[in-house]
Amino acid sequence: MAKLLFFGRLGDLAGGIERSVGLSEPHSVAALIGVLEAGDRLLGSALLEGRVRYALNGTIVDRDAMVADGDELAFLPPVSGG
Amino acid sequence: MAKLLFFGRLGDLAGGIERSVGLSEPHSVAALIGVLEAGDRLLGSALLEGRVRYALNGTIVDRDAMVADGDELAFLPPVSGG
Amino acid sequence: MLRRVTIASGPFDPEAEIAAFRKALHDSGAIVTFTGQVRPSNGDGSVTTLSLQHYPGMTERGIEAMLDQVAERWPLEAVLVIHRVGDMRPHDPIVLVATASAHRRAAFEAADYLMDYLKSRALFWKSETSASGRAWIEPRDEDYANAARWDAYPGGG
Amino acid sequence: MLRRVTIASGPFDPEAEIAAFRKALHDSGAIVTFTGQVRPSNGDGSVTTLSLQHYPGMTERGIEAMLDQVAERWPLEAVLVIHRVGDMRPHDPIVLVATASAHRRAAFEAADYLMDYLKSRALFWKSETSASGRAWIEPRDEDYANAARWDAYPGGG
Repeated sequence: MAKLLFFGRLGDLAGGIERSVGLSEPHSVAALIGVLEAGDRLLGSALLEGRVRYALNGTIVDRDAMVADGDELAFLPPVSGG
Repeated sequence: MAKLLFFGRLGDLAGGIERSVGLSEPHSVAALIGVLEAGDRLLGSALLEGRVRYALNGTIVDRDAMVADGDELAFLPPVSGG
Repeated sequence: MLRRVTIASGPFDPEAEIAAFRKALHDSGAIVTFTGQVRPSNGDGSVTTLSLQHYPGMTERGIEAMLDQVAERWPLEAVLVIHRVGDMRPHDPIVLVATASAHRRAAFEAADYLMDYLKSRALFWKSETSASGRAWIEPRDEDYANAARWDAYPGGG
Repeated sequence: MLRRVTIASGPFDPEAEIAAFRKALHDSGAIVTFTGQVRPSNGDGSVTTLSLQHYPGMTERGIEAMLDQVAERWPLEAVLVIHRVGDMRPHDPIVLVATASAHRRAAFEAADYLMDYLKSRALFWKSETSASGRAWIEPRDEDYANAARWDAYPGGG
């Protein structure tokens, strides 16, 4: 299983901050968003917005990065500070 | 009597922060410094240094300002902040 | 440079924290603090609850990396960052930054710089609940502009 | 703008003052404070006593006039200035400035501006007593330079 985290308004769209997905083989971030989009078009397009960043195991990555079982992928919308 | 106030290092030179002088007639600040200088050359020259300012009854004045009995004249060396 | 970063899930007392921060100093003559607290109104209605979310671990590492930069840029004896997460009410403290230095310019600039980072780049997401419902807040142009001031800054204390 | 100026001839507690200042606020989300305290050393020996002298009445009027300028220049809800006079020991608080605003930039700039005034133009005279005796201190070039920064400042918050 890989852990997906949806912060800020993305959590509202995903119906919760955390979700687990089983990955039989590694997927790129882009491919994983494709899977999510197939299940929920609105969520998928929100995850592709230009200002959303991706963090894989705590490091910012681009959509080519590969996600495997055991990884944590976080979707970070623009931050809003304190 | 006029009240003279000597702040900062000028107080050390004057031997105290406050001094009273009887003025039979109004004197300019410059003339008053002349009187003080006659009694104490070192104090007189310190009061004439370019960075020393003069406050007559709480307002900054120049050496032409006239001081009379009942006035308060303060000698202000450069300030040193908090 | 002494440093402490705390993400607080419950209320904190800014003045108690500032007092402890100041008592621990040895050679600093200048202490600057910034306290941010929930404003009762946001312009279009009164706020009842402000909620802050962070990414545990990654948010803290981002702040620590920023403190590394601050330590290089300014001669500080100590820095403190406390940031609330969770639900807050009007007047509750949200953030406290404290800096201490021998030089007041360094203390002012470092506190200002850290606040610009916390407001525009640190990993916090904020929602406000008011009479008109719950809304996620994104940074204002002003926050980006404040943070961008430092990019052209010649540096040094 | 709420304002309070106090020349204190005895010790004061910065954090108690900041707490009272903050409790009185209605709509400010940003509070900046500067605390200045006596440093244990001045570079050429350890300081045992710092003595500050002011010109009662005229010193306060100068600070109040500066607060008039600050009130015009920045949108502040409140300002506090407390300044010690008399004899102080290392680590004793000398000065506290606190500013509160809806906007953090206004709070930072106003506090910074007031400190520059207090350090370079307010009517205080300072002497330090150390192992090498008692010496009157005059402003450092740095203090004049800090204060001069504002002369070219375009103003506004």
